[in-house]
Amino acid sequence: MFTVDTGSGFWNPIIWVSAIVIAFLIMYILRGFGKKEYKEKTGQTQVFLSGNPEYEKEQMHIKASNIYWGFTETLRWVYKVLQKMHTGDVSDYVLWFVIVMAVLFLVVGVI
Amino acid sequence: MNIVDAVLAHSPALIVAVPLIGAFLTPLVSRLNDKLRNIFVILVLGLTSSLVLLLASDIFTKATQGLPSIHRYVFGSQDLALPVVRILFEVDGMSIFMAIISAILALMAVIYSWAFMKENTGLDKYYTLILLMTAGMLGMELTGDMFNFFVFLEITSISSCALIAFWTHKGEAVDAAFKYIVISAIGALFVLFAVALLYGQYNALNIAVLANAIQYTFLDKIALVLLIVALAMKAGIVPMHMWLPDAYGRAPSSVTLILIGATQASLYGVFRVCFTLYGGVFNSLVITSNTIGWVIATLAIITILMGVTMALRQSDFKRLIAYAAVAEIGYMLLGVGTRLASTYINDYGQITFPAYGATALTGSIFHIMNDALDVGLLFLVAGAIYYATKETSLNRMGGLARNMKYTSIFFIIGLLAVSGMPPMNGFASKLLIYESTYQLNPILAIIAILASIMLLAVFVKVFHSAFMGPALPKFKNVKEVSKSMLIAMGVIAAIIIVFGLFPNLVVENIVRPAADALIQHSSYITHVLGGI
Amino acid sequence: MIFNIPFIAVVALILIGLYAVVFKRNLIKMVIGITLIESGVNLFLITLGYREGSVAPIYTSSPGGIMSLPVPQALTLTSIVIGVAVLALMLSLVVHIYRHYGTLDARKIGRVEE
Amino acid sequence: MNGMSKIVKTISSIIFPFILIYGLYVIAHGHLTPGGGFQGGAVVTSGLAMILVAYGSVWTMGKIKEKNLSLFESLGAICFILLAFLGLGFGAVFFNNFLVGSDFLFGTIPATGSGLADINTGGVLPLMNFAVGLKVIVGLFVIVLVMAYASSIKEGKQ
Repeated sequence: MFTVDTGSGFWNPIIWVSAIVIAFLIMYILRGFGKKEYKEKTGQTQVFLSGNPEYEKEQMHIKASNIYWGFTETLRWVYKVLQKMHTGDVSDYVLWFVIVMAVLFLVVGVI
Repeated sequence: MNIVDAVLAHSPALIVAVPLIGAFLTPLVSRLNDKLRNIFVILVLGLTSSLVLLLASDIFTKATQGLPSIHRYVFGSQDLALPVVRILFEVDGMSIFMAIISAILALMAVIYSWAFMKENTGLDKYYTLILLMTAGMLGMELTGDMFNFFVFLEITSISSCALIAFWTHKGEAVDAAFKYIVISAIGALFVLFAVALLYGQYNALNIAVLANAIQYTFLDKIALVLLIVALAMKAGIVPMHMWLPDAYGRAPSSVTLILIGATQASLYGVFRVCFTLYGGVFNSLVITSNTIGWVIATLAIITILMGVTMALRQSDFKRLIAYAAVAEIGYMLLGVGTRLASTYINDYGQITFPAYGATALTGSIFHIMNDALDVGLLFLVAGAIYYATKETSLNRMGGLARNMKYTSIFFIIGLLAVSGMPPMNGFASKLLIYESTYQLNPILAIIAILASIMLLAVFVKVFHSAFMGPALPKFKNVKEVSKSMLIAMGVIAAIIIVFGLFPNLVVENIVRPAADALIQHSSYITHVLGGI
Repeated sequence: MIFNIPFIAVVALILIGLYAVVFKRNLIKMVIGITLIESGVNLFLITLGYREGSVAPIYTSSPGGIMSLPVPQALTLTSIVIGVAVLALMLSLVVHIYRHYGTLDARKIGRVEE
Repeated sequence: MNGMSKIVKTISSIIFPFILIYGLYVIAHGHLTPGGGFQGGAVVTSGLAMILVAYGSVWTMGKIKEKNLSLFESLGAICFILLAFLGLGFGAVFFNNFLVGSDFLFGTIPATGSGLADINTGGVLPLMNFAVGLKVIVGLFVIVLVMAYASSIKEGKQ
């Protein structure tokens, strides 16, 4: 009922879920050890940014465009090509259709 | 008991006829009362869904027991003589599998739009178009006739185009609709051209008759290319995918949910062409089958990579999900390519079909359903956020989980499912695809897995920027969305979790019969031709 | 040879239509291109059903002799009906686009930052 | 779009009944001669479009409510599907031609061989032609009317 046979392996969500539950239990126990020393309204709960003053809440939020900046910056040449492809022009969409059709005609015709 | 049998016997026709008559009754009901109209539309689609489920239960029970399960419905004749020249519906496991998806998506979209579209005018036309589109999708999936397929394809694309442009005050939406109608008109016309080529040679329009007679002549090759490319364009395969982010991203979210169904109905067309119409050809000509298989697998890998890399850069919420949807379509196509490329001639000169080919097809069919649910749920969440904040750009969002806790829970479920994290349903189907593709070529499988990880990264970014973070002052008054939207999202999320926890139940009872129906193309043919 | 001329016309119509859709900037011209493709396909269907010296396929009071096949004509008719719907939809969208953007140049509308 | 000169208005008023009759003839004889609901409906709509051009879209819009037109369009489609459903009820199959052989409306079976056409044949086909004709007349006219009206608003603004 639970196990999917994939031909060369299997997948059973129940084993996975029980593993996750056990991991969470261990985590919870570990958390309990630290909880004893936690005291509210002391220096423990203040934000510490390497000694710098804390920013406004709104400025702290990382905007979507800034996430994975390094990745997109490294692959800038890829994105340049891709951006050139996506012109937002209907004629180009149809042109791609014609190109793929021509390539497939060649492939199917040669065989 | 008798009436159930009668309904079952006529259900292929009723499944299409009920939304059709509902579509034309909607303007009349709309004159009475708006609330009554909403209830009426939900009832019509509920009736359609229950008819689909009734037919599906019959087909899948028979198929798992090894009985002949294909339903054939001939229009307009009491005796079943000469079914070949008549218009007929032929429903096998694959058709009804797709019909389940379309019907459920349409029902959820209508429930969702009760609150989502409340502030718009002209809603009678909106609901009429939704019902027409549902009828078109279901007709595409149930029909056994190539020309009918074209007609329903056009019905679907015309009504969905009008729905994309429903917010006519937005110039972008109208522009996206224009792109969509140009693409669909050209695609459908080339499908019609291919149908005419086949008709000119074999003097038949029936899929089963054509599949029986097909010789793979020069004209058949042209028809094959035209059908595959045109339907692939309508399904959003790279490099013909560019209309898809425009259309998905700018339509109302409830419409996007049904658009997923329309796209997948075109993908169903690719499946039908590859495995039923040209099934006999591909089963006997190994080199042709392998070449087409490798072409499709390459397109699929490009689709996955392109979808994922473009999704990473997007800042518009719905456009990002649309690129993720492009990537998901690649996974479905990968299974098809693997199945076609896996046939080989063994040492004794016989054509063999390795078991992993069938597994790949099973995985990709399972993934069709999972993709519809996962991506659909994400689109509904995006629509809910738009409804609550009137904001589409991720750059201006933040901290929404504080105000919209149910929506963010649904988003987490959709996120995990769409990126193939265990124990969600997306993982089960992707695992089937990975393992079988690995046996064809390890590189394909590795690229697919890496792309899936990137998909997770993409959605983690979305989750962080939209839901996490400090509460922004401009979203102080944002409230949780209305009940009808929560119901629609909740039902889809519940289905995702159930499918994730009991994958084998789904695979054995629904997916494998559908895959078998595609693989055993001879039973599809004999069911029509046997009657003569 | 003379019977191949319609097929040549079909291919020519489809290619001209594709040319118009791909290389013309004006949206109206693109719509015209699509209708050209549609007429090409319709012509192909009609040509398939043509038999030399045949009469209309109506049994009552028919003069006798061979009849042309009615199925391609029915297909063409359906295709024309669908074509009218698509054409009307496209033109109304063009009207809307013109209102929003004030231009019909395909390269000046619908650009997104990404 | 304003109306045209008085000559055009008069001539189109005179010609309009003939176009109407011809279109209705094509619809009514759809099961006997080439033509049918769509073709006849298109002929009638061309007549209506002529009136529209002659008298101007604003005048026409004042005469006819768009809402009523869409009502008639739905009615045509509903009639068509109801006939198909009646086939399910009276015969056994969806779209069944249940009127043939019943000697009722359009029910006679035509004599074989060549001869004059009998209008009283065809079963549900003529009825379906009427339904399609109604839908096509109204639907096409709505398209033409709305487009003309929309462009006239544009002109008025400028």
